[in-house]
Amino acid sequence: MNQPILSVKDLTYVYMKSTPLEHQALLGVNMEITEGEIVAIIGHTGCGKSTLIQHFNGIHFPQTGHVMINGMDLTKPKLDVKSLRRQVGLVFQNPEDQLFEKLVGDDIAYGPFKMKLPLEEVRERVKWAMEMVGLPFDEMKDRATFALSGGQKRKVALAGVLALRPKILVLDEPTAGLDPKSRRELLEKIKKLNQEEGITVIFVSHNMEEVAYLADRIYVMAGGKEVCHGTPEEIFTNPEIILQHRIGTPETVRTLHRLHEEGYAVNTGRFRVEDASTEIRKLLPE
Amino acid sequence: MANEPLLQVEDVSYSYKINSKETLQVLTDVSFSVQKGEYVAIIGHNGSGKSTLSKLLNGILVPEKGQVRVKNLLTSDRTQIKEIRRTVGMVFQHPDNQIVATIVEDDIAFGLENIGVPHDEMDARITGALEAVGMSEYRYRPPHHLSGGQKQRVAIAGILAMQPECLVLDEATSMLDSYGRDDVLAIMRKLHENGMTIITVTHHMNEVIEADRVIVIAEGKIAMVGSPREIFMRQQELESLHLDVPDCSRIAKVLHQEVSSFNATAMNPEEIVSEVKRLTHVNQEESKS
Amino acid sequence: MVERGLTVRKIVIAGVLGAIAILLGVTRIGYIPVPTPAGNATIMHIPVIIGAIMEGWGVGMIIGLIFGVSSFLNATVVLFKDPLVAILPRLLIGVFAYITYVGLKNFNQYVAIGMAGFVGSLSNTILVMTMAVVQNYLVPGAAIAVVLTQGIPEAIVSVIVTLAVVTTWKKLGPSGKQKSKIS
Amino acid sequence: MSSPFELTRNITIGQYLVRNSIIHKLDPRFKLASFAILLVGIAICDSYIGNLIGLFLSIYLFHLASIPVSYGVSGLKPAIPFMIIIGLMQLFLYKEMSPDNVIYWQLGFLEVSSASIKIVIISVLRFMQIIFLSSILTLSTSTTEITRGLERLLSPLQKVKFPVHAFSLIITIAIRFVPTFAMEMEKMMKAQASRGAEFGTGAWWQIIKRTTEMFPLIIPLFNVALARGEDLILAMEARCYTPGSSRTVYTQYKANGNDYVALLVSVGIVFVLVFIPYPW
Repeated sequence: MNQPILSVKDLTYVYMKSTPLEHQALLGVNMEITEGEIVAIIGHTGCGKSTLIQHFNGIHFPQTGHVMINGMDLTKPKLDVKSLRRQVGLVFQNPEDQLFEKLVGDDIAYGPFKMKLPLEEVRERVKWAMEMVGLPFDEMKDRATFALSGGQKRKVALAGVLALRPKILVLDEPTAGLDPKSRRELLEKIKKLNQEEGITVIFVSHNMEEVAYLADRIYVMAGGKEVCHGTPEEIFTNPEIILQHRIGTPETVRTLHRLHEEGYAVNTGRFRVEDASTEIRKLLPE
Repeated sequence: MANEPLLQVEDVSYSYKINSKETLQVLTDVSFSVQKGEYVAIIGHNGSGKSTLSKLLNGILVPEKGQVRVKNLLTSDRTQIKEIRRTVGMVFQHPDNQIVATIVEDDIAFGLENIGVPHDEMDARITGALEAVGMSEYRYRPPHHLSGGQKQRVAIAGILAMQPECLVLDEATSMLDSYGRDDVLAIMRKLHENGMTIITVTHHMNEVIEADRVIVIAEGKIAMVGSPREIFMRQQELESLHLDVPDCSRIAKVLHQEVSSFNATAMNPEEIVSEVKRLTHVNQEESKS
Repeated sequence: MVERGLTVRKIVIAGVLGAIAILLGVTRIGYIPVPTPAGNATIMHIPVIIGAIMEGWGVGMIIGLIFGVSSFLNATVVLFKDPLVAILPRLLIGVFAYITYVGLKNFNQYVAIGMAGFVGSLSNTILVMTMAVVQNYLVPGAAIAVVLTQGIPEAIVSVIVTLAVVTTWKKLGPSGKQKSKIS
Repeated sequence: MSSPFELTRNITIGQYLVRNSIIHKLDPRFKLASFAILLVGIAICDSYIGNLIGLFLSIYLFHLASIPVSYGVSGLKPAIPFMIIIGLMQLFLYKEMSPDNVIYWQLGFLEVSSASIKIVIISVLRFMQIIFLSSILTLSTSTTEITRGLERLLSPLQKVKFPVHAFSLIITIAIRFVPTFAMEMEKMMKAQASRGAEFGTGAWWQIIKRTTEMFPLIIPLFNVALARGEDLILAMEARCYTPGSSRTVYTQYKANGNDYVALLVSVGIVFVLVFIPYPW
């Protein structure tokens, strides 16, 4: 069972092909993601990461190269886009903007209703999705969407995608603009979805604390290509990659790198506060 | 001439009307003052009232009870509002929603035109403001081609050109990616070094490290005031207010518990490193002797 | 709170709704595929109606002007390459919508908003067709046919959209104890 | 395969082409005024020769502006089917009661006369001139310049309390936000599509269903726009904007010889088009 659930091979993409505004967004990306993983994609604005993830649920189609998702070949002309979109849930940046129904329950039920599921099943899915993101079903389903706080709206939007029951969840900057409390809650929910429901998670982020907290593996992208990948520990211990691609590092890693530069023998990949503390503790006298 | 504060907030309360009957109290009896040249951070989680507070500082909102003075002008005095707003400039959260014009230089000119700066003076002011934020080469560009961080820098330039004495940043970094945020924070640092009074409103703790003073707002009241170092020491209280402590402060705390001579108030990588150096150095000295 | 003349709010609301009017005109989103002689119903005039309901006839008139000029500049049909047809009638959409709204709002908000959507939209069709006849592009019979077959569906679409947008924004929202479909 | 979501590609507002021509360098106030004068001339002129001269001159303007005529022609293309329909209607339905109108053909209420033929040909010529002229104006002038020019031209109206600056500010804001909203819309279309949105699925007569199907796009578009508006209001107030109060002006235009020449030439052309009694 080592077949990857998602694989990308030599993928290229050009925006506004054959117009003066032509812009090459992807220049041969390769990527393999195994079922049940949490993978972070990081890189500078304009490195192509948004274009890449929009390939994952049929917003863009490969111009050259291949994308295989759960056995579906996205280059096939007779691709069933609907079924692809049910397997891959895509949550865009600031997804709260897309809420349009007046009531929370209705907005989350939009996708399932579009799938022509029976009412009973729709309700079940909405209930499950709401509980997964931490919105109590009975209390919240008849609330007005516009009266919610920013963090709650984002949870509703996430639930709206989860109600499609995707196998793979793709998130673009899931916590951008949230306050620390909502941020932490949301990250916990994503982790829970992965651990308890086995959903494969792929997310784009600029926040390295968040990447360190969630990701099993990191892909670093630059200039329309993936330049390297590895576990957070592997990436964060590599000062060349960090410098060359201007990857911000968690404060813990920055501290360890500083110590390393000063000639102390520390493992620079220990990004959790407890691990970093232990690492530094070793340097100190008893 | 006594040292008159630039900004005085005195017993301010404020509430919003939810509908004809109910109101929501967002601020209760808040008082503080800001001296010229100070760097003050106001921090609190969403709904704590910090954004309302920032909007009271330049008279966008007027206190229900109490008063706000800018250089001794009352913000409730609508005849002085222009003077107050040219003294206290304000940058908002969403970079896209504060740019008015279709060309960067026109947008910076917008504020200057409003306060009646003579035409001959404008050019120099625009050049200066763009230089201060490092956006000179974008002067003739349309704003929608800029990144979020660049737009925010243009917004700051638009305020700087008006030559305010105090700059209020209302969650100005929260929509930016990490590079954009670093750029904006660097600009704030530079402005402060050049004597600008800065008030930053944020929910990110690692943005307040450089402030002279931190004011923590919770449920419409001032919960804590102090230097960043003092505030970070009160980790548990902060956590109960849903606020994070920078990772380095947490590391320092852990280390202090195990090695009591480790300074628990270290709050950034440099300070941790120098503490490690100090202690290992002492240790080497000891082992030598 | 009665403020005279153009407030900052009026200026900004007119600006952003004007932007939507332009955007709807230059992309396909402005057309709803329902059966009319043109093959779809346009919603490009709806920002005008919404502006008039929210901020008064003056704002409605300015958005109408932006809508008119944009449809004049983007026109691919000869009819709208004539400013008297493309621009002039559009100035009045907001006025009619506003009068309808104000006249009915003390009776019932929802009815007032819906009717403003209806009247505003229909006045668009009727005025454009009137000008088309005046300017000799169409004969009266054809114009009346257009009003009936294009104007009525467009007015219905306008009622639905105007109601949805304005009630959401004014937070009139679910009246009382509305339940979601899944309850 | 191109993506169905590339909205920004279709937005042609401000088709400004950067060139260094005489036309590009004209003071926008004078350019707009000349444009308006020429439009009036074209609208009034109803002789064959006058319109042919006008057409020739408007094509010549492309040359002056260093813009290929194909840009103007491409503006004509989409209009051709409608022009044919309108042309046919005018041809058969237009009636004129004048002694020298010759009727060539008649069937019931349909008739073809010398007057109806003339009106069809003149309309086509007029239409081409208008398209060409407005193409030149928008291709050689940025939207910012058009707005500024308009503001200055209208500024005498300030005397009668017409809020000229506020008015041009509204237009500036509108133009400023079109690309922003377009990007927003593009994101919205993608996001709703990933939730399974489909548009235009109901039976053709289900107006309400087909309209509400667009809600996932329309409602957020208005909400986002109005929310941005709320922010912008605060930002403008914070930058001391007060409608109606006196302000200074950053961009100032100074007309030079070319500008006056352009204006005079336009007046001259109108004279040639309108006041010379051509035989046809």
